[in-house]
Amino acid sequence: MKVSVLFFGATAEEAGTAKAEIDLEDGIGAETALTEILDRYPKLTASRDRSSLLFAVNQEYVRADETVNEGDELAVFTAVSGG
Amino acid sequence: MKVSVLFFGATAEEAGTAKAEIDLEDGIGAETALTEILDRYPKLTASRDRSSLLFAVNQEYVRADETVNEGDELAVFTAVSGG
Amino acid sequence: MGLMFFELTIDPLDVGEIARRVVPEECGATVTLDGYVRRFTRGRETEYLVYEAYKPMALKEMERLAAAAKDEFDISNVAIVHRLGKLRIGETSVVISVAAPHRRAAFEACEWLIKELKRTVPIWKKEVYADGEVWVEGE
Amino acid sequence: MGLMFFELTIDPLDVGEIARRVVPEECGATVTLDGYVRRFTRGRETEYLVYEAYKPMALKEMERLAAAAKDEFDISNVAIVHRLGKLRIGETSVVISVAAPHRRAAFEACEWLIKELKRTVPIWKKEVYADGEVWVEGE
Repeated sequence: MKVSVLFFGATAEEAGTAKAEIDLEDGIGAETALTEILDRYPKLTASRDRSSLLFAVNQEYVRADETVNEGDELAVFTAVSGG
Repeated sequence: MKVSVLFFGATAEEAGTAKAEIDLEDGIGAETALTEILDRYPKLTASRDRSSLLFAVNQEYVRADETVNEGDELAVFTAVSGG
Repeated sequence: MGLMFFELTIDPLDVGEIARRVVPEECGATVTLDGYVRRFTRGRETEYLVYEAYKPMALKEMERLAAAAKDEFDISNVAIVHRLGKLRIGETSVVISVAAPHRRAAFEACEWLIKELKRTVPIWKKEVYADGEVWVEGE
Repeated sequence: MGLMFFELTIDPLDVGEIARRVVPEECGATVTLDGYVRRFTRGRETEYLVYEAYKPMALKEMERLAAAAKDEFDISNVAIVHRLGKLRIGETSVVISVAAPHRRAAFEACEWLIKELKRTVPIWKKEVYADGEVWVEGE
């Protein structure tokens, strides 16, 4: 299935793009989807722990038990620094 | 000695004036000065306790041991309600 | 010492303009308290308010409070502005703006300043109703 | 529910205009937090900042935070506005205005909202120095 993946700020620079379309296995779990994304964009974890990245599905912080579906909007970004 | 006495808001309405010049005994204590003023303007304590009035000498809240001197600016007013 | 300013004015207050006046380059946050005229007080509908001050003493008290806040909290700049005269419903009567390197101190100092202003600064308000008026006495 | 509004904009923020937008007739106080660009961070001089947001998610998060604040504190209206794009030193990056019947709740809710905004709303800043730039990662 196709999903879109968005990157912002530091992760966009590291991924070399702000948006990508990728293919994932149907009904994959969110954690597994993140692993697949990080495998494709190794610079995202080159200088930081995976645990310091935040992951959203359809504009909400992801829940551990969530699955990813066709057409979903995924996003991977660092801890926020607005304000 | 002559001193001036200022009234504001409710006390000005009750005293019938915003400012008066009065004669007091030289070197009188502040508490005694207040008593003299309240004697001259009995409406100020007609509907409230004396203890609810505030008293300033030369634009500062009065201290118990303070004395009043020629030319001082006294003021008598109710608990403040700005803000 | 930082910037401190205190004003009593019969002109309308511009809360943003006041807040911006206290911004120092090294600071990160300003907290602003904006108080305004309520329509209802104790169930009674107010038509307008009139504020009166013992002006020189009020300005001295504001300065004393700001100095005390600077001693107590890690803040940089303080503005205290109170409007006088006739105020309609919804108009701003008081603005207190506190700038600090860290926002916690700005929140604490701003809240302390409005509490103390209401307790010690010689300003009084008269509430005017359709059928009468009353000078409000503080607590 | 009261009035709540959330904005992301590249235009300069007018803190007073934002604070006035949340004033309801029955309310007595608005507390406004105004955050702005510091010249120095960790001893290094910043030339300017660039803010970027995951806009639809940031607006949803702001709305979620404001709803949570309304549940937790006795407040009436909330405005959260964050600026994006390039900001010079001293320019306002964020304004949070909370109106409440009693000022205590407005102070508490405003402080809670800025703390949570910095923790959960997907906005990032890039600090640009004379000799480089860095995307800041939150804590």
